[in-house]
Amino acid sequence: MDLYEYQGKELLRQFGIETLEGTVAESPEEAKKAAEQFGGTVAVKAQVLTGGRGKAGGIKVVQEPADAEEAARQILGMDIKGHEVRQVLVEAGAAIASEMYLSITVDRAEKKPLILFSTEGGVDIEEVAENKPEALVKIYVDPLLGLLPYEVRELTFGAGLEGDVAKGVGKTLQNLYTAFTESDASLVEINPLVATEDGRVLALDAKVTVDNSSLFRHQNIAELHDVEAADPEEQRALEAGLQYVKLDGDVGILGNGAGLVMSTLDVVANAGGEPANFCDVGGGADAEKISEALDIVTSNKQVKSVLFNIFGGITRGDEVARGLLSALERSEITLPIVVRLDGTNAEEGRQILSENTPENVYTEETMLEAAERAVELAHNGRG
Amino acid sequence: MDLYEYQGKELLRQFGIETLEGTVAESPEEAKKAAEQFGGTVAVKAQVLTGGRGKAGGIKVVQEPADAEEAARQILGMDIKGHEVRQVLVEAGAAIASEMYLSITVDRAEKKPLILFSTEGGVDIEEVAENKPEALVKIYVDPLLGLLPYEVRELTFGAGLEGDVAKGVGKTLQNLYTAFTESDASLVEINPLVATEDGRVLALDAKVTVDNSSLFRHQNIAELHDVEAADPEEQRALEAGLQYVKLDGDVGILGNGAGLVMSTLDVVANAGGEPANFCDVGGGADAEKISEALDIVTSNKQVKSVLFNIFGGITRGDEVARGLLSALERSEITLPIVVRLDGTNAEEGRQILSENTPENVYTEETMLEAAERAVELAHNGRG
Amino acid sequence: MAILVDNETRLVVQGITGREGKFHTGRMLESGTNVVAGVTPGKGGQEYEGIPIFNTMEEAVKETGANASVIFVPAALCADAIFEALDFDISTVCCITEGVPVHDMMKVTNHMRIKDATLIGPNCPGVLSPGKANVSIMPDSIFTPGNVGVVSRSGTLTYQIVNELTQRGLGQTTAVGIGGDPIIGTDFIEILKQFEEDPETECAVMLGEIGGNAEQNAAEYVQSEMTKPVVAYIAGFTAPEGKTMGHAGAIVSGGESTAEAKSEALRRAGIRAATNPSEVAELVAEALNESS
Amino acid sequence: MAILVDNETRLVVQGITGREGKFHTGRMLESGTNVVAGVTPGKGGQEYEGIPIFNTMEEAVKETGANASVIFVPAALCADAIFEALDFDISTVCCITEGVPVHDMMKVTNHMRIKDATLIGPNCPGVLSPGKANVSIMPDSIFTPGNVGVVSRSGTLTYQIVNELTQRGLGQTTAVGIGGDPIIGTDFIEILKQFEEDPETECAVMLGEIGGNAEQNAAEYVQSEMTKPVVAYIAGFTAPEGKTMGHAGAIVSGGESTAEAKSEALRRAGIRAATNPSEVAELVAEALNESS
Repeated sequence: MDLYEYQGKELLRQFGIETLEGTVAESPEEAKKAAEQFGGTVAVKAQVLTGGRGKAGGIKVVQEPADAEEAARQILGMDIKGHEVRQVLVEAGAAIASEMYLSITVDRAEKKPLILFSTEGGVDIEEVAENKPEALVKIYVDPLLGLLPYEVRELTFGAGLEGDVAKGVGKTLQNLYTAFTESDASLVEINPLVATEDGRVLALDAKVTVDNSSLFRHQNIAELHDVEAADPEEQRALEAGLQYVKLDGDVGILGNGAGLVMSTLDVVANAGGEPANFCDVGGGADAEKISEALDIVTSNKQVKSVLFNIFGGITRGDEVARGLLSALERSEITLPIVVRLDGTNAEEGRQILSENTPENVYTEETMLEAAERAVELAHNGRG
Repeated sequence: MDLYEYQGKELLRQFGIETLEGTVAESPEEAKKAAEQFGGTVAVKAQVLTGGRGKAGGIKVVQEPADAEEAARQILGMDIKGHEVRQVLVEAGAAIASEMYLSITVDRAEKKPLILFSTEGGVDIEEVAENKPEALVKIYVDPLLGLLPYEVRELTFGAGLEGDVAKGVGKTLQNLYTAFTESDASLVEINPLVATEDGRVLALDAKVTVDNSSLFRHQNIAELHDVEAADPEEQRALEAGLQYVKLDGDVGILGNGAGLVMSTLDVVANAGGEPANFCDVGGGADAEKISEALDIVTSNKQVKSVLFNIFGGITRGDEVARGLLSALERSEITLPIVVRLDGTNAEEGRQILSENTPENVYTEETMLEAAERAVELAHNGRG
Repeated sequence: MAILVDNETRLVVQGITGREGKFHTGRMLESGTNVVAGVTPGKGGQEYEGIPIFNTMEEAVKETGANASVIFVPAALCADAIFEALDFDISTVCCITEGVPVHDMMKVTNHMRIKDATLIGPNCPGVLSPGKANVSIMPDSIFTPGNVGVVSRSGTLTYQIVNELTQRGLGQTTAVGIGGDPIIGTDFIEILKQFEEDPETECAVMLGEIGGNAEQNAAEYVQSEMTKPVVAYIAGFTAPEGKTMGHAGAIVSGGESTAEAKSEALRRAGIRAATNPSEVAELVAEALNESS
Repeated sequence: MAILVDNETRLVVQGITGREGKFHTGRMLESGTNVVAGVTPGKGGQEYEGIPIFNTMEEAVKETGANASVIFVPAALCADAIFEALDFDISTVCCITEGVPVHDMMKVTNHMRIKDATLIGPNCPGVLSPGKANVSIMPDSIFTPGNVGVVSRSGTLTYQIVNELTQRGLGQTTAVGIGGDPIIGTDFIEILKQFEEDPETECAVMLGEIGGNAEQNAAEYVQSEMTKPVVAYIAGFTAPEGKTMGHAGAIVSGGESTAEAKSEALRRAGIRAATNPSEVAELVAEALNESS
């Protein structure tokens, strides 16, 4: 689960990391009031759960409260990579001496927290890694020992930091590591981490992603989930316990098991089609869940045909067929639905379907055939 | 560093372990007042840093405040294994259903915390280990993982506990482990841990020993050190940075290095003498430290002769001889002192001593000879 | 021969009295697996399908000589269950449960460096050696004994491909679902290594997906260390960046983690990488023909 | 030959700019030890006695190829210094400092189970292989090369006995002070094992003391595994129960931890256990005569 900048900063402050003073505003007037309160230069920053807001014009630095109001007017409502800006963070200014980068992620291969630090801040860290690898300090932490003092020194000395900045970065790193573990984060990133002219070290931005699997023990963080910002289909799927990702095409796709659905998308693309979504209904042949999934997939108006790819493993093909029929009875879907049934008792399942299917349901034996049929039907539907 | 029962309980309470209500009293009147406050049955318990107070009559359970006063009168001032009772703990009563034993120690061979639990409480755990080993549950904890939930279950199921008692013991164990690690304890022992008739689990006694090497990070615990209760010689040695243990004999012993001093004691005993103390002056030939050590050793009026056993390693024998002479000049010791100098530049050292020694100083070449001489002189001194 | 589980397997089911635990215990028994014990704290002394239930792994191992475990306990309790299994010298632990916190798994996997044991999962279908032992939630009926080793990050995709192998007459030594989470106990390399060492396995199938770079690491291993042919398929060519595709670990977060990059790396390492799942069985048949 | 440190040793001194660090670095250099680096955070770039100082162990190892370290940093910082040394593949780490918290040492020693390295100490005099390397605070002058291996829990008692060995013409392969704390990196057994394997060592001397049961464990090992003669001496026969005798680990806390019980166990295992320190050299001479 991703946090907004202002939420991430609030979290970091709880662990002792310094940030600038800031206020969230939902209207230009609120932004003006906040700017008046801080006085002097302020930054008005779009709050969206995506990167690249700077380049998109979502951050403006202004001198006067009236300009803050105007900046907020421009930014609020803006669409940044499909995300509507509904809030801005108005933040006090600071005299910045240098910009740095600091993050902690979960390294999958090493199975350890990985700290990345660079004295090149405010830019894309992957670019730094590529163009100036010597500016990047990497430290793997043993999760059983936690971050050790010498590892902090590795970072500060390794990056050539000195004096107050070295101390401030060291302290920030220790606090960030605590925030990372205590919050079950999969990513905490401060870019830029800045040193001010008076020697303080501050988080100027904050990107925090918390492991969804850990939210049960972080009720306070789980509550931050922004239902309004979520795609309505994805939100509905989340509530129904479905794995769902919206895409741009016109072939709606459902199946059982993440790997099988992912490969169904690939096969559809190979057949010249464009998947409209990823939807994993999981195990079992629960008619209610299947019908909810069908509803969500077809609520996307772009969808012209649906491909339902089931491999009967534990759940046998005949049971799946019955579940599907029962789901279809409940729904009022008229779009063509291609069903591919394979695995345990597949033949029995196909038999059941062929005897009772509504007109808009087609059955196929293989993934390839099913994909081709679904793509063809979608093309016809575009007509 | 050992804590008194009432201090140990205060510490355990900070980590969520339940105890009975109690008040420390330094006079019979205070004890009476406390008993009045609690009402009903109370226990009056001697606060001493040694075991076996029960057998010595240091614990009395009474029904009336006046009896509590009388009990305190009897216990205060009592000598228990050389420890004078200066405080009693007056503790409220409880309806006890069963007594258990729970402790965590540092296991030297496994290099891990070792949990010991038994449903046989209130008795010596070493006896249980010997006579009824099946009643003893042992769990080694990986210090990098901490105490895991399944280990708690190992203990409660292993001991055949059920219901509230199982839950209460489990919770107590988790809290005790936290207390053990957070306080850098080398021992936390609750004997007995009791289950009350209404299903609560309480620490009826508490023995806590905190690792001396860790006191720098536990100022609050270090401050509990009871200067008054300490042996005055041992306290003075502590302040002078000397390793000192008082014993019962009449041959005062000093040397450099714990192992060497321990073996000096042994050699003296072999020669028929009785060591009066263990005193390690450490490395170097600091005249001031040597003179302080000599003063402490000879302040014990039982001492009839002193054996000073030095192996010159890093510190050369000639330097040691000069330090010793300078120390002797400052002190007014008239007791016979046997000096044994060996190792680097030992001959030069002995030469210096033989030229300048006061009459009461004898030099010897080997440990055995020196020990024999010191024992002989002590015997003569007994006159 | 087979890897990880076989006729010597003496299985304990951790969380045997839960809904999933009960259901799959039944199925594993039907497959002829030697299920010797179950563990559910507080239910010690009971039985399920004739299998004795214990309160702790210590008792279960002591009483039954169990050497493998399969875990169906809730996600929040999995790390504890794994630690418990490891502590009583279970040599193969399969954690089926999905949704185990990543930080828990980092602790578990780093602790495993002092253990001589294999953890499969979490969020995995388990391990099945046809005709020998089924320590999994996989449908035994689609498997048949043979000489192809299968290792996969996903469940139903594995069934899909095993089914096609079986239909083509290409039986399996063992199928291992290593799991779809970012941090898993055992990566492709360790399993491929076991297939390489297993005398009966003649060809290995590796089913990967987007996210991480475990497939690249495996490709390097295959190129430098393996003599047996490897056939692979990577799912998720059409997955958009930054979106979790069902499995917590299936997320494109940089060029290396795409299906293209992975398939490319596999081919460079001399691995037959299929472009769709149905090609896999064909490529296996081809590989076996060539090597025989 | 020798154990742990020898002519191949490339030593880094952790805490080289402190009072103890400076003093003993000078002495180790005088003994001909190949001291290649020092580490003191914040003093990187400086030199001491011509030895380059680095801010971190990473730099020190990278720049100088150091393979052993000796630690003189304050007790509160020792665990961190040991972890740092281990992380950059130092194979022998000697921690001289006294007063390291016991809980710190439990973490360190348990972490070492994943490291292929030897930690000597803390609260120890270090390791000295006469004529080869002195990674210790022991006085080089009393040693002489030979074929007796010495392992001890204490400092000056070791000097006493080494001195007597040398005076008797019985030179040493290596002397190892394993330290006087309750939790130490390496126990008697590991060192005795190395002496057993070292072709040059012909007799081992073990100097124990009250507290714990490391000597009993060593006795078992000697009886079942060692072919070379072992001579021992245990200090502390007169120590009262419950009192710490100088070393944090030297405390009688139960029947097993007394000097009597230990000497008894040693004799039962066929070890020549001296009753006073001066007997040791005599027993060594006797043992060498018998075995030659």
